[in-house]
Amino acid sequence: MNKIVDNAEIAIHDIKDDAILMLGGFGLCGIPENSIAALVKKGVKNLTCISNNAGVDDFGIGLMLQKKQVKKMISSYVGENAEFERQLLSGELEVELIPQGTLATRCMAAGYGIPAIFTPAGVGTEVATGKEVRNFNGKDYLLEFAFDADFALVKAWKGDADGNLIFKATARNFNPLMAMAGKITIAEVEELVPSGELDPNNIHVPGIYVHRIFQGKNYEKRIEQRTVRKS
Amino acid sequence: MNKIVDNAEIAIHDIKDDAILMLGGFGLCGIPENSIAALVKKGVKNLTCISNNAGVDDFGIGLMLQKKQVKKMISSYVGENAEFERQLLSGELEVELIPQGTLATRCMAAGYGIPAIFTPAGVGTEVATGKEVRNFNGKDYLLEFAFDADFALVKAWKGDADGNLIFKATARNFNPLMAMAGKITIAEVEELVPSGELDPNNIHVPGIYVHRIFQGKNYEKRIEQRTVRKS
Amino acid sequence: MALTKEQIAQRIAKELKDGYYVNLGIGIPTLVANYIPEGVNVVLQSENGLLGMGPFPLEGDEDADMINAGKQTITTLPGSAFFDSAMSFGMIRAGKVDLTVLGAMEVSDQGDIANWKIPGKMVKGMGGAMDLVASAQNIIVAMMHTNPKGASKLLPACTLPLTGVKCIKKIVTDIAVLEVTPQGFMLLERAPGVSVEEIKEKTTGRLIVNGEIPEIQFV
Amino acid sequence: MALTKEQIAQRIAKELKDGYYVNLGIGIPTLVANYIPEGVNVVLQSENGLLGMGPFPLEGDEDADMINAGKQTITTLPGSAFFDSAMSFGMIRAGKVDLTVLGAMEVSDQGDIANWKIPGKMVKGMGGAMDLVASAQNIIVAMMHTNPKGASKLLPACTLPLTGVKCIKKIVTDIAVLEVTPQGFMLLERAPGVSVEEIKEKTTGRLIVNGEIPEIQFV
Repeated sequence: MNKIVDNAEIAIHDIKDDAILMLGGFGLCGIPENSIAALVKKGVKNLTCISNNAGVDDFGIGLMLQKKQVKKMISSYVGENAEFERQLLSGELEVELIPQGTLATRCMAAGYGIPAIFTPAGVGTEVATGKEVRNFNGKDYLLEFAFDADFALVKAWKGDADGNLIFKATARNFNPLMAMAGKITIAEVEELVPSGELDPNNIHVPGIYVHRIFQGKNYEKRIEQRTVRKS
Repeated sequence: MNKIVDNAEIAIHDIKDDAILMLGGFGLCGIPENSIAALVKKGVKNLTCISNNAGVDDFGIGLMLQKKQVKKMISSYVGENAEFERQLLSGELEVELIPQGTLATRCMAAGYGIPAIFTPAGVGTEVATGKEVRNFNGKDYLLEFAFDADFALVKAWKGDADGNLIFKATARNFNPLMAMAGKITIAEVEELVPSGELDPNNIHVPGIYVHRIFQGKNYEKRIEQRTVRKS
Repeated sequence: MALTKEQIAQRIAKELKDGYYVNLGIGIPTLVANYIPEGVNVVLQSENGLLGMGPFPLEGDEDADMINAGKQTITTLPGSAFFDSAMSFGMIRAGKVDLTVLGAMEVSDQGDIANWKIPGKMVKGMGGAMDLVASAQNIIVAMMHTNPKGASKLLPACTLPLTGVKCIKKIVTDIAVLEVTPQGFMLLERAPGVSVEEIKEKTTGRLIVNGEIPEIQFV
Repeated sequence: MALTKEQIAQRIAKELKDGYYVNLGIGIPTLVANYIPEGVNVVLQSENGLLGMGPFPLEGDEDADMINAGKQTITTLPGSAFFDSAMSFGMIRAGKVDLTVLGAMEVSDQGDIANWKIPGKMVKGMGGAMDLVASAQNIIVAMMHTNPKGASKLLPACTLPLTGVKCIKKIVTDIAVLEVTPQGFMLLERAPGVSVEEIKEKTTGRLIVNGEIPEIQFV
């Protein structure tokens, strides 16, 4: 049973129009650059993308927006790009905004086989519209459901032949959660190592959750807000 | 703000009669040996202990049972010791048996601020008695509540001055979950290192969850089922 | 002739497919690991928090921090990973484990299982069994066909407190291999030399016998 | 004279206590990190998945994998830890973060806050703000007392879509420090040279003024 595939094109070969995708990353940090490029090349349409953000005009999910491949975004914060705004205002693109912690926890619930959880985020706001409210110990919570995504596309720092993944610094963000949540999980890694080279004590996502893995290439790793201090 | 305390006696100084405790470990693997010894020495009574198992006659929670300090055990598997059985049959000890995954997830829920979760474990069995059953996508689940424990006593492999914890191999088990779930979390570690010596990428429990930490001593690390193969 | 425990495990091992993640319970199920077919790579999960469980350690190599769900000292194989018990049961609930093998005291012809409690006897607890049977897609029970008193363990309904309902897919006993179907236990194979009549006698639940029943093959 | 943004941050920094875990929002709240009092050790949480956030990197040391919740390049301090976003909001929901500082468009005298959406304008989303305000025990809002048109941002009820209800405990504006009480905004301090009358004029919500109101001190 070999999980290693040669490249992103092969890894995403069976992603079809109308698929529901999860894409890891926070802003442009830790996004699956290779898989996104392959999706753009393949030209699949009508995608639902669950991703905390929607990239910028010429990078990340923004590249898929440019080609009008996205039908719906499920995110906590979007609109860092002009094309996104244009499509949203023209009605070409649907957007569902949900709190960031709710987004993360709905991913985790999927990966943990928990169909629904309760969170206080959004109680009393328009996010609560149509949702079940329940009081526990004097505090109100919303019932939120686990996501059900066809594919999860994640980017890790290191991965091995068994699909075990390790993420680096804050590029971890949503990646492990989505890796655990996808019905089929595709991981691209900066460094693919043979089985047994990663310390089993330091694995962030055990390989059981990962179906395909490939050595990524040409990472740009663009910085969205370069901020420095004087020495 | 110093989280380091000198020893187990100081760490548990404010655990009083009737407290609800979580104790990490699976069988005798990864149990907080020093904290248990200090509890025995202190002689606090009427304790409720949330712990996957109850130790053996002369080790682990068994030591607290010998001194009749435990009012109630909440566990998934118990009775590896005679004194436990005697107290249970005589009505001195109350036991609530819950599925192992439910136990783990109710700890996690507490550490994640989720008041309740749904799990299929126990549906249709006596574990479901009195519990709310809810159907999601054609499958029945039980509503299970987050634990509410006064103290969590855990054992880690390495810890630093900020309370960050790393566990070793299968001694991880319930320890990180309970560390995150306790209102006050007391961690004993095999190796206490200065701030900055642990790789921030490999932390299992971030220090924000840990209130007191101390260098454990005289670890016996008893093996319950020594099993070997012929060379 | 009835199968030995080793032979039950050997027969179950034929159900393993390359790439499977497998959880083996205590007792006969543990023995399945000894018969994994050539060319089939499976990864063993231990629900206390390990994927990639290896054989028992050599004498002197035991590590108190490295045990399986049966609390036995074990080793790990290359590619293994440790995790906490919430993630362990998370992957079980999420259906990531391809096959679960466990023992039973009773199985009903609707696939209910009882294996954790005998009223009147000291109850030790269900451990992870209820989570496993409620979550796994593919569960095989490994057990003797009858209890020590000779009474059938394949029943119209379980008499002991249940561990899970309508969850068992297949049963391998010392005399038969059976599938749980909506119509009851479907007899698939019989132990070498054991007659269909004997299996009928020892099965109290609904038993379906369609045509010739082949003998169990081990290879 | 009204406080500068830096001075608002400086005043809020006085609320920090040794050992606090603190989440600072984007804008004025970020500046609070520059005024942490001597001898007070606080740990900064960034909700994308970091405890122990340090200052911005020196030029050339930027790491694309090391950013804060505002997507700015940052560094870490000794004792830091990385984790995923579910754990990050887990610790927030579980009340482990001692103090949250964030900006607002409007605050009501019951402690409601609106800071994520202006109807008719492009909506970018709430990010983690709804989680933070619904979970934190201790929330301080840092904002100007009035909007650019001069209208009060401290209202009897928010007019914009809410981010959270009855959650704000304290407000530090350019002219005042206020506590949210069951009776409304309790005026605690005023900016140096700013009169109570001016604060009254610029506060539409219920304002409570008890006795002499001291000027804000920065040390």
